[in-house]
Amino acid sequence: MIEVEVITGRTIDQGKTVEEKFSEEYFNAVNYCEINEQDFKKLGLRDGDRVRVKTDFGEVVVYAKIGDVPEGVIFIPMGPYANRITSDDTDGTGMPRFKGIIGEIEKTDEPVKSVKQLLGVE
Amino acid sequence: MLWIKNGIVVDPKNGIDAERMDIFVKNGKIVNEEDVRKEDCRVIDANNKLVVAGGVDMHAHIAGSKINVGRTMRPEEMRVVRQTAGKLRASMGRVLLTSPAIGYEYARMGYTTAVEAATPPIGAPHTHEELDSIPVVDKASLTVFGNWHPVFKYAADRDREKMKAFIAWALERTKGFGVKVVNPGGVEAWMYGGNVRNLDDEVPKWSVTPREIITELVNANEELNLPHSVHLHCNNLGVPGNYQTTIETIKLVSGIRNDSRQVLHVTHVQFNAYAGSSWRDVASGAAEIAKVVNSMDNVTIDMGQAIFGHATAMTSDAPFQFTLHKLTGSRWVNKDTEIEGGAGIVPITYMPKNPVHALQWAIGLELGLLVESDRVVLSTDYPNGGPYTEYPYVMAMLMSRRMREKELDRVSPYVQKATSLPAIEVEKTLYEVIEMTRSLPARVMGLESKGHLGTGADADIAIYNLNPNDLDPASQYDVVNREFRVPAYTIKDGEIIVKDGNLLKETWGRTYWVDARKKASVDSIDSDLNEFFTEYYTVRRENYGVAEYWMRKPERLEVN
Amino acid sequence: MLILKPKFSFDVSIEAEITPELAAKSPDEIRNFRVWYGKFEKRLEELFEITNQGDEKKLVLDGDFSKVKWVGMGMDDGEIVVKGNIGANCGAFMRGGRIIIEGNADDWVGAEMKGGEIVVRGNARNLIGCAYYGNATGMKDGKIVVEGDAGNYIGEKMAGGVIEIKGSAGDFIGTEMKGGEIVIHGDCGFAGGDMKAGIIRIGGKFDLLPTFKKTEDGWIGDVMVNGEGKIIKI
Amino acid sequence: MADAVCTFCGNVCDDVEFDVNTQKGKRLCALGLAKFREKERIKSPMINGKEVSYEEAVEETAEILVNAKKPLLYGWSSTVNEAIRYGIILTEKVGGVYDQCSSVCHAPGTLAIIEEGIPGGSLGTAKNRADVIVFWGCNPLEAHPRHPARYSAMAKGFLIKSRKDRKIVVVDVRKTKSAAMADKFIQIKPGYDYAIISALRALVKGEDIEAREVGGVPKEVLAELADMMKSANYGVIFYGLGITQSRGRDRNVENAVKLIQLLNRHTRWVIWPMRGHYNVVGAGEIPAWEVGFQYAIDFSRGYPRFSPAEFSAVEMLLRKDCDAMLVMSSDPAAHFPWKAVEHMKNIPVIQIDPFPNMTTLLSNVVIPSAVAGIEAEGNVYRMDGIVLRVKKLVDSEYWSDEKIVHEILKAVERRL
Repeated sequence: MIEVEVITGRTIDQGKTVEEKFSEEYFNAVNYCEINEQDFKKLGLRDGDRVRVKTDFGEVVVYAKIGDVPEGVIFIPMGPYANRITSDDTDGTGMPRFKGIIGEIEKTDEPVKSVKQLLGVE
Repeated sequence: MLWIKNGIVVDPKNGIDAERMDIFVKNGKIVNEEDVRKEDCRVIDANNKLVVAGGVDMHAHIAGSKINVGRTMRPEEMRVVRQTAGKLRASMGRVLLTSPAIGYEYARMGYTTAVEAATPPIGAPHTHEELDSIPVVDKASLTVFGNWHPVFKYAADRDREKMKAFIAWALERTKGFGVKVVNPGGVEAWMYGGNVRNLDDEVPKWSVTPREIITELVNANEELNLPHSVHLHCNNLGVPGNYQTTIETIKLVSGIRNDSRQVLHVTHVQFNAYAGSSWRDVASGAAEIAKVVNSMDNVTIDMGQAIFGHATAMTSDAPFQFTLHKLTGSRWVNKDTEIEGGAGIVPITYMPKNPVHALQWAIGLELGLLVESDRVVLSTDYPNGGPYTEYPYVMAMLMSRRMREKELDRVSPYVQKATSLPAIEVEKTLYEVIEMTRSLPARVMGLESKGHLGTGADADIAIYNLNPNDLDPASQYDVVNREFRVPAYTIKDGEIIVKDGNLLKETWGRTYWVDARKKASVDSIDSDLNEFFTEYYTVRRENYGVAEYWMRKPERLEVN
Repeated sequence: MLILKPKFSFDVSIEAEITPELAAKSPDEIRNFRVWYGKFEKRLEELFEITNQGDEKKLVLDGDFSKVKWVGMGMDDGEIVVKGNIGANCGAFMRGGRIIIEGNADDWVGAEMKGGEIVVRGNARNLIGCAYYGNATGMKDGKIVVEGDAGNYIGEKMAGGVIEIKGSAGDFIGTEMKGGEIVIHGDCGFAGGDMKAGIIRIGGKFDLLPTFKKTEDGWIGDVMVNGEGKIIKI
Repeated sequence: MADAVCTFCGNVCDDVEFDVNTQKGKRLCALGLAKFREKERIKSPMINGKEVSYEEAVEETAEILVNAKKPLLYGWSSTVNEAIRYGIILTEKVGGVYDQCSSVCHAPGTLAIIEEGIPGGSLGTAKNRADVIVFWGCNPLEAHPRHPARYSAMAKGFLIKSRKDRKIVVVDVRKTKSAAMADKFIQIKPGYDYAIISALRALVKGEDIEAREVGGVPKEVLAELADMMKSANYGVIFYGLGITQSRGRDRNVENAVKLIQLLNRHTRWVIWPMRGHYNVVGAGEIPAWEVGFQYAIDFSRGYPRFSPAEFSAVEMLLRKDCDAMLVMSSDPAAHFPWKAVEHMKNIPVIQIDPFPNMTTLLSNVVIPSAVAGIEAEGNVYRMDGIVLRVKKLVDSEYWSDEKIVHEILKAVERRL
């Protein structure tokens, strides 16, 4: 388990599939997190492994990937997986905090839920 | 059909001064008595009431990106509730108003036509959508030309034919009514952080000067014989000493003639009528300007009266707005626009005890009083000088020296030495004030069916609880100031919209635009346009502009 | 004194600009006092059980008022005691008197307050004593005490008075402050951005902006506005 | 190949072509191509999962909105101006709350405009004049792929004749794809945009700063950036969600605006947000002229009021402060924080959208619509406020958003 700062954002694949929420492509575009190579190793991860990301606001299981992010930072594409753990507090601005949420990640054997499972309708 | 009975009519265009007469309305037009069946008419008892044409506001910022970002920037302006939602829309705003409120408030004052004074060409689709959301009044918008690169090019080349073609093309694309020019050359200089300071300053990277831009545009405008003349916001706006630039600019058109109207309209002259060399010794240059305007018969102006209280400065004069931002430290919006020019917005409050603000207030009135009534239009350059809803105040001030003296007591004594206002004895007559708010602005704009009550005019009529034969505006200024705010009736296209100051219904007016393509060879600039768009624009030529079918009620005026 | 209890749990928020003045009104006026339940205008008695105990200028709000907004707005004197939580804009534009909130307070407590006192025994959220959007000045006078923690944007554009947070506070404390004093006993984030004057006292950790200069007892700034505001460690 | 105007992102590229038959396009980026491609549609209007006629769905919607105490009408950024205008009037009539996608996107920029204004320019000014462009907290290559080529980094124009005439700076917390096109990439610590901008302001003003580094950036690097900004002829900051969705939000933008105000005392600079959806600007402009505010607008008392802390969609849902919700062309169930989504399960939800998405799964009434820019036309606002007309390329059985909302408005008026 390591402490991380979570940021979320757009990716080209998320954008390409955003009007096809129930497609395999969308699922693959939003269900992972990018982790710094050092952190990836620290967590003993290998390609295709899954991690549980936990913040004050919730937790979610996603696939782990090495990405070009600083140590201690993970990136999750915007979408339903990211929003399980983003801050719902708008601090009075109306805008929830989608970037810079403190949390922790650890390796897990649990499966990644489908978007419908995530919503609790399946 | 309407029969407006026994009203006291003031109709300067037709030389009618407080005559008791009946007015007949059919199919939205004013008609002769024999054209209606009286028994089918709805009778409006106008006995001892003043009957005039609906007011025409020929210069106000009522639609488009400027006022809208003004609203966005100033929620404190938008919190004033004028009317809650019901059969009609909620109507909001202190000085900046929502679109429904703009239409409602004009109608509530007896005004029936309003012209948006500055549309950035590429912003025309926005302006027209917003105009389409303003109820009741008829509308038009003036397209801004003075810092547009093709205009620089054709002015520099002295290519009159191409300039005419460009104007015709641009008016059609923007569904514009006329040629607006704002600080010609100065806004382009602002793209490099500068401005132009006199008529012969060269525009950066273009071998052309403000003098040439204005002259070429006026000549092109006259050769096209557009309904409206060039509508000019002079260089050096808001700068002490600028009255000389204004005078020099006005004189540029001596010798150019048009039989039916002026060849140059200089707008919100108050902001361009400062003598002195700094804000410390600033004084009024209004008297000198008035002398020049009165000596010419081909130039008209509007006042740009400042009203004490809240206002929002918004113009296409982007460098001036930055100066204002530095001066006041207030919020500042700037918008540089493609290769067309720019704009800026800064909140402002005119305070009676502030010497400069009091001076601005006084200069507006000096202009209104000293310039002949057939060449000065009443305006506040809404919302730059303040709300148009204060026009009745300005009307009353023009008609009453006593009221002015009372007002002078509460403003900064600076105006006593820096202006001639305290000494001005002129008291405009009711007839003259009606001219300045009705027939003159309609004539200046070239809107023949507006601003009068002759046969064939649009049935846009205001009826006020004032009997001209019984009224001494010089002493009864409070009555004037009160009653012009609350018409007994506002009639638009023959429909009663307002009764006793209450809005009865929401209707939708026309948007006039001018089609001058028959007067020019638009084909001659085809390859130039293709080049402009390919090289410098971020939209395709095919997607630029407004199609008539997007508009709610377009009215094309073709120039033949 | 007037005691109000919600008659049922509210689906959506209520807007009730009630002040201690209400207690001095006739029973009829009190029952018929207009409040808003969503878009429906209601009489006070339709939503609340009303108990009248004499005409002392005091309101006791007994129960969950977390969805009731604008309580104590613009009040001049008297007292309001909220037994539980209170909704947004409580004590906004207040000029005098006292509000005691025994539970938590929502956003905009004491916004643009000009006098009086507000005590929050629990936590308060964001925008305490701030200026509403577009307005130039926040709290001008009076005192707000939060015994628990508080959120972001405290005392923005404040010109006078005191805000005291006994716990920790969030980010952006005293931004564009022009006067008055903010005391944070615990931690907070950025403090004093573009402050011109006033004092921010901080007991715990905070994020110092690079536009402040070190002085003997703290920092002075914000240099961007030639400010003479002080951040002092307590 | 039909001339088209792309309705994906805020670029609103108006030079694209698409062949509906072969599903091939020209000059479309990956996002644009995906936008135009045929995909799964909502087949029919539905009430509680049962297929109904448009008319029935419209009546049911009107019934829900009229009876609700505080309906929330949210979305609006992916439809045309004509539909938005009806949407505003509809919200006013039903005494509801209007909010749009900005409130989870660029609305902090609107709050910054309220505080300080915005010294800005159209995309054409960047193309024609900008010799320095800073992308701050945005990633155009993934979010607005053609932006660099059409409008900014690589665009040529009046004063800029090649990429060499211009310097590109990328400021971000991670090395995004866009960082690769920069002459200078500055990596900052998440959450420190505000402090870094304050430091830049001080350096531009000529004030020394005591800190040796700010937000993970050494003072020398900041000084170099400040110099570069001051010596530009015409600079542009394009900012993105990296600023608006992270710590500081509106304060970050406000501080950046103050930096630009200051820079204009030395040379010319403008700042502009990289707006996301193709008409998210319109979703704010139209309410601004109709009712005075851009988003988070409550009409429950018969007139509009603006308060993001109270009336933004996320706050309304978190506080369980709405008892019905209409979603126009948006997917809050996928894009809102989870706790906000949960309240959507408790209240009647009406969805208007061409495509099934996660919100469909929570909706009681589903009204499929024609795709604007392909099956329906109308005006939209590009990210810089310039209006373009999106086109209808093919006929469709689906009602347009404009028609749907207009019919709902009429059905509501019949009930009032």
